[in-house]
Amino acid sequence: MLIPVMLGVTFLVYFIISLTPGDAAAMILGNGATEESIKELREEMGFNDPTIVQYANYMKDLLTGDMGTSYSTGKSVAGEIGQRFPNTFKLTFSAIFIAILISIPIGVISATKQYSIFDNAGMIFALIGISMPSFWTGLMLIIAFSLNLGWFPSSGMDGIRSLILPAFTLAIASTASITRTTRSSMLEVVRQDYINTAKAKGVSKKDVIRKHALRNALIPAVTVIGLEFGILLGGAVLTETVFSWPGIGRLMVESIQRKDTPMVLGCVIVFAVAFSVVNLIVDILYAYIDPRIKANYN
Amino acid sequence: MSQKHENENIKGIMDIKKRSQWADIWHHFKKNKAAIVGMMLIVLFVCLALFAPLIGDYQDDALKMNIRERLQSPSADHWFGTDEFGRDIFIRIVYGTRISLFVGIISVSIALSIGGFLGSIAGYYGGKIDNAIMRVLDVILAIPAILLAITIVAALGASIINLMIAIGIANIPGFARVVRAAILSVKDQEYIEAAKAIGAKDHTIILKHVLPNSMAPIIVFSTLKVATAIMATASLSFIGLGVQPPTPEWGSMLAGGRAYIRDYMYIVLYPGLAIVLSVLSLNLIGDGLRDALDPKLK
Amino acid sequence: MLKRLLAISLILVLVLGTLAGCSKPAEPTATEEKPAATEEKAAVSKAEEPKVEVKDEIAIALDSDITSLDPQGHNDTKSEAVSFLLFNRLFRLNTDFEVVPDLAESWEQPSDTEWVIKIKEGVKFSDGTEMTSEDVKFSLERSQGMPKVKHVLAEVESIEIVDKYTVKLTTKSAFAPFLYSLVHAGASILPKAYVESGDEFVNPIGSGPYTFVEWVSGDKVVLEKNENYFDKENMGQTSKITFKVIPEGASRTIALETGEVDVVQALQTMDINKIVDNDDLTLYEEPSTRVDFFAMNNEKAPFDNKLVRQAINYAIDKEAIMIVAIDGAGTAAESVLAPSMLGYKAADYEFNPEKAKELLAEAGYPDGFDMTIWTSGDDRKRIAEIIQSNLMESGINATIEMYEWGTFIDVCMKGEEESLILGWTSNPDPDSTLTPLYYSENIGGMNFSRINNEKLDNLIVSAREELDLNKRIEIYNELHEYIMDEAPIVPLFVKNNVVGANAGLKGVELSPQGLWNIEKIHY
Amino acid sequence: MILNNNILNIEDLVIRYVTEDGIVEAVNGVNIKIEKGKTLGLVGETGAGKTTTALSILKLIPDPPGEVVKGNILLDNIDIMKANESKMEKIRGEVVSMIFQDPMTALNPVITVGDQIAEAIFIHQKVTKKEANNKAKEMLEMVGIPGNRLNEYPHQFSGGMKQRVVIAIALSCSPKLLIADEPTTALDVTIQAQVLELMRELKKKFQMSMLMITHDLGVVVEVCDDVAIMYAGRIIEQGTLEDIFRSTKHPYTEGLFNSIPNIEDRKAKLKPIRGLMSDPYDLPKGCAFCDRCDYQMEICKTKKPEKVYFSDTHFVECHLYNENKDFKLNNGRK
Repeated sequence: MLIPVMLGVTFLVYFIISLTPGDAAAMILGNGATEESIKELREEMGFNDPTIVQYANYMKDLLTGDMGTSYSTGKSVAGEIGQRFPNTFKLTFSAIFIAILISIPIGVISATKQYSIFDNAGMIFALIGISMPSFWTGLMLIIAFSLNLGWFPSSGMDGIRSLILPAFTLAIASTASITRTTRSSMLEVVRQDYINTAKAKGVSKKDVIRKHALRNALIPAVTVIGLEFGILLGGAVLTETVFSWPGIGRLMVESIQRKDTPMVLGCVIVFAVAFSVVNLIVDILYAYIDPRIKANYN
Repeated sequence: MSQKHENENIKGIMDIKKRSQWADIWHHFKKNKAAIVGMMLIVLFVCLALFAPLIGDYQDDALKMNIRERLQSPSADHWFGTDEFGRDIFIRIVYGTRISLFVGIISVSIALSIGGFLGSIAGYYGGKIDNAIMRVLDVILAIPAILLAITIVAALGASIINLMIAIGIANIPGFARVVRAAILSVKDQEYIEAAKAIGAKDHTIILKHVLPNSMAPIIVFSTLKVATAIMATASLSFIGLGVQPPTPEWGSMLAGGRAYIRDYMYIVLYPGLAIVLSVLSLNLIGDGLRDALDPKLK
Repeated sequence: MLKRLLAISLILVLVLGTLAGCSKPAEPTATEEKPAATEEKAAVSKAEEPKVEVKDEIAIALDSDITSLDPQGHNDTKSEAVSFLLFNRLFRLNTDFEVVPDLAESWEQPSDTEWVIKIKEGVKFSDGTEMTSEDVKFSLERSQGMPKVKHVLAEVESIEIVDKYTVKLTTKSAFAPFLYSLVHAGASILPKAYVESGDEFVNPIGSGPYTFVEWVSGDKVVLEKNENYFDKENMGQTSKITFKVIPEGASRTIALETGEVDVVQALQTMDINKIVDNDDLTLYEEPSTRVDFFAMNNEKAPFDNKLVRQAINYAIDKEAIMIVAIDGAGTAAESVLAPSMLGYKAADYEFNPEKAKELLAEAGYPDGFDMTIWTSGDDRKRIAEIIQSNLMESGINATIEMYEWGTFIDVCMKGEEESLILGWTSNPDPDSTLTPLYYSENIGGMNFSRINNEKLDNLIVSAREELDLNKRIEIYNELHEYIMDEAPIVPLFVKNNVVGANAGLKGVELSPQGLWNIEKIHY
Repeated sequence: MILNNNILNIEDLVIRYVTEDGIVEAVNGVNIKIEKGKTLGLVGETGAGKTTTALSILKLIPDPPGEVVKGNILLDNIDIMKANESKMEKIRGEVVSMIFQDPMTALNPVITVGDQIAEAIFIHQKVTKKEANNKAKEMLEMVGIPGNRLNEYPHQFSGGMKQRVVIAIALSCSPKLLIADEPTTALDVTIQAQVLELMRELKKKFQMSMLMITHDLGVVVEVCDDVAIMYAGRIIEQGTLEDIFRSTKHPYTEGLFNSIPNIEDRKAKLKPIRGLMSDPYDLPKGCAFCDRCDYQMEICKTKKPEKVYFSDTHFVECHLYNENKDFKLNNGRK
């Protein structure tokens, strides 16, 4: 199912980007280029063909891993993105890891101790967490932990210490929404009959939650984590700008300021591919957790 | 009981039933204190937006610079202090409310009208049309919303109109899915069969029968989406792709104040709080509505 | 239950506010309530003797990434710093901006337009090959073809090889400041074999005091000491130099305070007192020859009309810009060049919005017009916003468009812009600014205002060719008055160079252009 | 406390649920005794408090809404009221275990059937995982399911099969008392008969006593020794099968019998009990059944009826027999 979606994504993005005004050939040649050399390049690069044909050529190259060359640096787009993508990968995965690490326990505990102080606090934290824009949270964390306490560097990327603040900034929003989902799905599961059956078997309170309730509650949580990863990628663009984190999020914003359309195109496609791959992994994980789904697969 | 007396009785019951439907929802909503807090906050923001001219003149207070009063921390005459150009931050936040709410509501209505239209067709007719529309929407969904908005703005150029279009388009799939789901759940009810039986035309069925009954999830979804639209407006403006200076907007105020966060933290604190509170209030109302409209989702 | 919900949410917001709030220091002037962290650190280091272990590598913070490793592929001060470390030129400027020989062994001037220069023997490139006049001829001719630096040697007619180590340069006409043009990074001497190898400067080979290690785009440039550098006295003092890109002004200062970097080349002016108050750091502040200006595209209406340009000169509040942009660390610019330049004569417009409106009405734009301002970088965005607000007072509606540094130069050279904000650093000779910026032939190059004025051209050329110093000064005075009347640009301010560095560092020198002789910096 | 051979002894149990809309008095003063090896049928309409009573035996009443006001429960001479959670965990599954009504949702969908059975064994009997699995296999075969289906998941079983698995789980540690909460209601008739037959065999095999909760008198006849009729949270009549079927005393019990179609007498008109269960939020002062009772008397409205004993096994709570113990019911005709 992934391939047609990817095709659709590349076409959609290519079409949107092609609306960008400005003459690509003139951009590449830089200044001082004569009129003829610009016309010549237009022909050679096929800029005069209709968008569809240009898209076809682009896709042909894309399959061989060549995303064209950047207008501003002249380097290959794929090379530039290849150098920067691991940084975004590191950031987003540590963010989702933190989010899961915090939200699942809080969701479970606040569901099992419903209407307690902990539950209320958990829910308020979740509500506020969702409403906090990642870039503002980043600035606040910089003020608190970098400027005043000096624990973490406020920007750049060298070593683990510089990863902590950006990863937490990105993680807060996702933590909030995963907590809410986990809590509501736990509440749903705890009322099911098989929980009573387990209790009637003499299973301890802790095991009922851990072995019986949690596995069932995780199923909807996993889907949310998949969707949340998409929002995380979006958030990465902003967090990378705040922390000057050299990922493809920041590269994309800079490329827009550079009117470097092939780079913007490359970044968006890589983001979309990453998001779809994660969703695929989530679906597989889904089948692994829920045997009913696995049944109709094989 | 005489015949006349009897149908009065029935009519009475019918009235009670209809009035009570909305009264019941309001009664339920009122009991949810958090939602009331949200309602009060949003009313405050709307008042600020409407009566902004009474609070401060747009030209003189929000835009005009006076360098002498630069970077003053919150004081009696400048409640939130002044920014790097000496402009009153409180008044700029008040006018920022106008932009945020305006863009939020317009972009959601774009997404609702287009998305809703697609969703209702897909839901109502099903089959090949449904499949085709859903596949196209999957493609849009494969790109994280913020990134899609950034790409569109990068292509069309940064202005308030393009911002609204971008955020609107990014939310179309969401609305299409909600409307489609609502219609699917309502479509096979008997009263739709009955309407078809007496030869009602499709669009009347959709408008008169199907849509009113699927209002609940649409209202809830729209409220939550206005919240995310406000967040998106701020995010795009933060990276310079949204509202352009000198128009006061929360996101761009954060971007401008970034360099000063070390000594003049309030420049960044208050616009951020404005974003959080507006988004939080809409989330609270959204949750409250969802609980009131379909209680089983407790 | 929900009453508790409300109470807790209030506490949470308060905690968040106070957590951030308590970090709010008092007024910048009051020093007693300084942020706790730095205070303890300062106190601790004061107690024991500030022993700084001898670090054999230094990190320099840049505000934006270099654009190219090819000395002839860029024309900005950040990339120039790297080029000066990787390559040599025939001559170079010392910290007082006097021309001193670099590769040149000896030179004579047989006639007004001829220069014979002999280079030192045995100068080795980092790949071991020896530098000959072949390389010199190749490099200088290449620079004439490179768009961004073609103005540097535009006056050179021909370059001939006399013998293995001597070249003869002939200029089109008498050119008093000729040696000054040879100090430009664009005139760096490159190994001919390497350039023709087509590596396109991915792993550049040069003769300079440092060799190239790595360039992680958007993050850092790493250079290593060149052990067998030909000029023993000016050897590299530190084994490794890393240029780190930290776009955020506040972050650069913090990186310096936390020791992440050792030198901040472009210190954010608002953090000046932070460096002064901190005993571990030293502030270096020198007047510079850098003029920041607001240029209008004189080819595009309405800026082709002199009255409009003069109106805009009156409309802009330079004092406000000085305060916001550089926190007062500099002097107001009253002409196209810095006051310290030869033949300087002030002829400025005072801030008078009323007069601006009158001139605009006179010029046929009673209710103003729309225009765009292009610039790059956060500092200049603030300047643009002030100009936007000033212009709004006089009825002109300006919108701002932000560009990334590299693209900004490209699009401005193409003349697509209506107006732009830029800075230009020049060496002491006025011609090194006037020719590239205001000479008509350089339209499409550095002449961003695209002014094409015959009288101005003659003044520039005659001044350049006038060998008698006093006469040259008179011509320049007349030129200053004329150009300010034509008002192709609005000079804004002359910023002081402000560099923050670790107190333990020695050999930190500032030239009128900023951090200089970086190879000399060491612990 | 006489040396009773009662496996279960509930005295004067009162349970209520405190909800936002008010207090529901689910159980108000229930007394139940079950002798070892015997099966007691607990009959009553839905909402009479049957399930609440059963859950209280295992102390599984969810405490935020539910509240055991008073009464004490003796299960195999263990005082449930005073037992703490860890003690209860040992009892549940070992001494007493429960079968729930809807087999479709009674099994955990994501864990194999074998594991769900083995889990109980593993908890209560100090055995290794392997032995627990073998025992689980045996249990499966005992309830008539092929042992090799041990590692399949619940969704691969039909309703009847699932109920057999539930029974296998409940009996895996051969409990002394089995509580079955309407075990066959969700099954269609043919499967119902098989399951009841299975339960009767296992009861004999394990010498186990059972509390069968149902609203179906047919099931009572098949399986139970004694019957207790429950209405609005109280036991209004209890006795042996003989007592209840032959000499029905309480009008409500008579009403129950009248609402069963009689195979022999096709033409007989059904005579359902008129009206609805009284609102649990505000139970009437007097007898809860009074406004639906054909034999309604003044006293019924004001005073709660006392227990009238006809034999040491048969009693009824109804004012009809206060003075004249051998009053005869005649299908609602006074």
